[in-house]
Amino acid sequence: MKTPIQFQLNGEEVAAFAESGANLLDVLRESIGDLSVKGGCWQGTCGTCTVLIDGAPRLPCVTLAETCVGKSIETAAGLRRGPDLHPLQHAFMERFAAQCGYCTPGILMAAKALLDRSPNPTRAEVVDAICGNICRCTGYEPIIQAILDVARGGDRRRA
Amino acid sequence: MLEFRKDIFADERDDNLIEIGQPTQRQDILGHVTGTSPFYDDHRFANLLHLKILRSPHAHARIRSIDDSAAARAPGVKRIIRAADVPVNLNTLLSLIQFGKDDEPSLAADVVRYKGEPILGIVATSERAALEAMALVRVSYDQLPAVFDVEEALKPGAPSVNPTYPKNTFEYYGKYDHQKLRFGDVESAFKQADLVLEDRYQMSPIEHAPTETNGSIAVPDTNGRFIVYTSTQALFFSLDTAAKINAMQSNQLHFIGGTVGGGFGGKVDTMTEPLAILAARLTGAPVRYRFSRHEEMQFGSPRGAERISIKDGVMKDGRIVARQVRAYFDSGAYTRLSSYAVVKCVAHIPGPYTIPNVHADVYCVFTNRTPATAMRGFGVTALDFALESHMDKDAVALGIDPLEFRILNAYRDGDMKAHRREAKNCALIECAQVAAEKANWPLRDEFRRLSSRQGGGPARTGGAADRARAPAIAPAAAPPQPMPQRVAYERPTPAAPARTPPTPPPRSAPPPPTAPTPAGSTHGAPRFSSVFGTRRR
Amino acid sequence: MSITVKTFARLADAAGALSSDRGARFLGGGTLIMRAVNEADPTIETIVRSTDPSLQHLSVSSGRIELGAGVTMGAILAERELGFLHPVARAVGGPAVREAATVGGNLFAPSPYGDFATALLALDATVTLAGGFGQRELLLEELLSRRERGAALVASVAFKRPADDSFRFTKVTRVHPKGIAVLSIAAQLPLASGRVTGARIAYGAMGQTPVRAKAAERALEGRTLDAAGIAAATAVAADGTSPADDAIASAWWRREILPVYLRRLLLGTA
Amino acid sequence: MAKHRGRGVATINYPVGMNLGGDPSQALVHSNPTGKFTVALSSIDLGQGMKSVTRQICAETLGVPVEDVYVDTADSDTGPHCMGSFASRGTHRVGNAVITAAREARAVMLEAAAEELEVDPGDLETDGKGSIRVKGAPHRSISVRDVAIAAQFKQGKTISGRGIFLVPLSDVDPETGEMSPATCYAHACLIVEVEVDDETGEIAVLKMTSAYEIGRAINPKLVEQQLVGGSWMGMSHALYETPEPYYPNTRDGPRDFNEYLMPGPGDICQHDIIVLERPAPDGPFGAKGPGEMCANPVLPAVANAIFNAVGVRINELPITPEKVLKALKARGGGAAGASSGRAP
Repeated sequence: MKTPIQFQLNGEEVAAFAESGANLLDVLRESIGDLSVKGGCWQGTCGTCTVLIDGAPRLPCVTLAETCVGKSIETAAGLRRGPDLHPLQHAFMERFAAQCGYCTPGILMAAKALLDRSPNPTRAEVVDAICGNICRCTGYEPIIQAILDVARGGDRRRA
Repeated sequence: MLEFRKDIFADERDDNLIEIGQPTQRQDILGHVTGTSPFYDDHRFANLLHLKILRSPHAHARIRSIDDSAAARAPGVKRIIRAADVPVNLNTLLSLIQFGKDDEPSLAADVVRYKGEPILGIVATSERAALEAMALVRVSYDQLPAVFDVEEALKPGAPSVNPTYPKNTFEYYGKYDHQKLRFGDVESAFKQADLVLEDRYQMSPIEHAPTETNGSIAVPDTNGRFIVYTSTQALFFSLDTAAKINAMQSNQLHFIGGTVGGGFGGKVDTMTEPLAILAARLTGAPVRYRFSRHEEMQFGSPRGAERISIKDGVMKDGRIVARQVRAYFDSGAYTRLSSYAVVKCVAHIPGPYTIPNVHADVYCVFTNRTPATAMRGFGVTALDFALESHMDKDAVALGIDPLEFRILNAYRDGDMKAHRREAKNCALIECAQVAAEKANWPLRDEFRRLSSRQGGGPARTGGAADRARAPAIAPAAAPPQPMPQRVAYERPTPAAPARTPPTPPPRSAPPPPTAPTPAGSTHGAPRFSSVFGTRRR
Repeated sequence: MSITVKTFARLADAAGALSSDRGARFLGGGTLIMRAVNEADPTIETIVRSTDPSLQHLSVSSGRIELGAGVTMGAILAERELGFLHPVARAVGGPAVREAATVGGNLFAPSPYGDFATALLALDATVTLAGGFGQRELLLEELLSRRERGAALVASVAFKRPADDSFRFTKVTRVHPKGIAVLSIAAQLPLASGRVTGARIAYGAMGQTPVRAKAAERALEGRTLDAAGIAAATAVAADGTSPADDAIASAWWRREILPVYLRRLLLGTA
Repeated sequence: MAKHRGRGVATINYPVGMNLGGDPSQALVHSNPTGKFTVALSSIDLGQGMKSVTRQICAETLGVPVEDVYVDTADSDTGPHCMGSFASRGTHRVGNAVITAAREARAVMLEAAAEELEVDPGDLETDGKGSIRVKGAPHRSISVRDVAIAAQFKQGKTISGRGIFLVPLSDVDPETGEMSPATCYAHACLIVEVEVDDETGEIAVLKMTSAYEIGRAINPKLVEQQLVGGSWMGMSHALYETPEPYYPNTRDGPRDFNEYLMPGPGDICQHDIIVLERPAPDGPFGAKGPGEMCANPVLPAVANAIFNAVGVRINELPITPEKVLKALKARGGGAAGASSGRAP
């Protein structure tokens, strides 16, 4: 049985027919085709698929898709406005905060959730914001630095 | 966070370069931060089918019967793949370089040898449909005794894990159950040593834990070819393995990798491609075979555990005069890459130190656990843990500063290594000096003044090589020299003794019916046969 | 056969649907149920959910605190008045999980999960169950003792607001800041002229469900919170616990460090 | 409650490339008609930076701006054979193959330029900015773009090159283990400071200081990525990770990222890294491979630091708090002052 689901994705109205009981991650990737959302576990334990639902960080892989009807969802695909990158994207580039790049979209969204709510976080708050996201490559430090760069007033070049 | 010491070895380096040494941005970074880098699973196909694998719940059991009739009738199920459907259902990864015998089935036919071993595949319209059908498969087993400890596995009467290697050890050169290293004479050196220290170390298995699990999508292409989108770390390795198992010509396969969501050694094994291709051939539709996180954690090959015993003979003045190593690699139920790691491990003994008498026996042992494979630092990581822990104990026992003890024994240009090659391009002493300075680790002046480029030479091993078999490099051949070596890289010299080629052991599996020996043409394979005596016809 | 999802405007109707369908599970935050659904858990045929606003109800009066079962850890962290519970809510997963994980769901999270339930146990919370035929109250302790047996749909939890600074919580993890519990300890330590009266201490991950530390509670009665005063309590800290070996820690280590962390919690050095 | 600090050290080396050699890699380099170059590889970038490193190596060899080079990887139809991305072989093996291919392409590029400028190719040099000029007479120059157009449409030359790099396979003596395992080795020394809680066995890694000798850092930022990420993984192997917590018993294996333990962002520490460069005679511009070895020294250094802190030796990985606590209790509890090493 399929259920019609409609919500806002990065500001655009989207709709899909989802398998009953489907999780939001599969709907975003398979039905709607937003491939910026990566799947890492389908268990709610790695944070790779992190998106924002009505401004709050959530894990689509353990979110029942039909609970999202009428909600506003933000993904990494919506971070950039036309040719202009989001400050977080600039900062991640400047700090070389990505290696394989698979966890990057989810971590960017986790970081955005933090900065949207508190623009000037402490290091501890940054660490907490990404603690649900597994990164196997970087050792986290460059990611923390990149987020702090934005908090400190932007993605200025490193000396 | 990161600084350079360009002053060291400056005379060996050309610093008049334009692009080399620049912190140029990664070519792939924009794709990464915008979520547009193409990973294997970022390709969409109409009517994509999904392959799920029924795995053994037992570590060792004989399969009495399999009833998949109900599963075959379950909604959404397109095809069930059994062992008999696999064209060449016995393989070993390194057959591509003629190393080792085929010992691992893609799908277990009669016996399962580790918990999680694939038994049958279900191809369905959704992963959920495949999983629901899987719950309907009835398999009955006769459980068999299992062994999980490397040393237990070597005892007489231990359960035999892998019929290709019934004694539970990989076979080297068709005659040995381990890889040897013999340099000098450790026994007499232990007698002369002021102090002999022995201890045992145990590495843990490690999961690679890439954020992207192993997976691939096989898509029927025009003209009988198949396009395979894959997470592999080794494109042709996987292509040739998939071709062999499917008895296909390698040019029938078009492998497309791209960005990989982390590998660390866990994506060399080609665990999904062969069956995804087979499923696509049997159904005529695109098929995705993607490990679940649970599968990746428990049934994807881990870094194997090693058990390493070290015996050192040291003198009061701090010289290590003898080192004996006995190590067991836990390969799990099948070989995969552990046999190779054993040789790499032996090559690494005794570590970056110049020791005149070295003796090692390293075993690749089969147990009833998930087959192990390569991981970052393969064959060396565990040995370094053991060696460097033991170095610390040596230093403590001698009352010498642990770092000075290492510098004292560090290998230098011109030294003779235990595998009978001249040490060149060494820099261990300099690393120790620089790190010590940065961390305010007090080193005495004489240790701050030492250099990798001075004071080395065959004499430091007391001509040990001569006392053992013929030295590869005549002591006269290479006087210690402070300047960079002319020779591009180490080579066996003519002085090396000629060896009679070992006799080939019986072959383990019949050749693939239609498949040409897949990689023979592409991997310089014949050369390896002389090394490992496992030439395939 | 795919999953059926039934959504009810009234919680009572959801309860009715649950009790009449053995293959039905109630969807809280999804972190437990959706994972099982993704893994095609054959025991789940129906997902029951409710949009009843009472599930989100959150009231903080001077004396009493009520939390609807659907209140998330995120909602608790957003509520100033519940500051004493923030360390507990923050101990549940990372930010994304906190936004989903509910008070009700945490009561059913298998060990070593369930840190919030551990805190509620120390707070002597009562639980209101929704039923097809009206609601009924019971002690959280009772619910936990029989939670493995059969479906109960929690509507809300309630507890007396603890006296200022009388509530303490600590969670021991291997990974920081987000890690599942080696163990967690919640304690309500009312003081009368410097002496403990009617302490309630609960442990997480020291048994199949969160458990009371009754021996330690008794040993604290009338004592002062200093090294001498708490010695008797820490001596019996592990009494009545039955921790398990798991991927995080062995039962042995859990027992060994429990008294250490209880002492640190009581002395305020944890 | 007592917390004890300690320091430990380890020094290691690491072989570059597949053991015994015999692991070839190929590369193709070609220019499009407007002087932009493509490197075609079947090699894999799994995050280590293969695309970026080979791109810089190609640009340096050709003598063109790095922006004018694009590396296309991981396609078995268009990329020639590569053994794969493992054994720290990418930079060394593939890098060398790219140099060979780029040299061949550069030679044709200079020939074509020479024909246009009517000079001898030997008199030409690249400026690395997109132009080719006569040595000593910089005013006589031509852009790579114009050279490519001329080569393609006027001279009928293909500005392209093929490269392969192979370390010949070494034999192994079954009796003595005599062999040539590798052609060059990277080196490292790592010093780590830890704090151990002698009541719980819990370990905090406070600081790492390391020196890595990697031949040549093709790109210092990519090297930093490997060394920082690798040392985190080393710390993880030392203290946290295993899919079999009760090895060799196989029970209680982790199934997810909550149960599989790795250091979180709250467990990491400052790491001061110093890079040394002793070029490998056969490395691309002297480069070796830092990818794997960077994790290795951390494991023993941590074990040695724990001994330095509380005087117990843990020989079994991972060094969990409970193993430390068991050892402390076996020794009578509490922390005897470390019997060795210097207190930090």
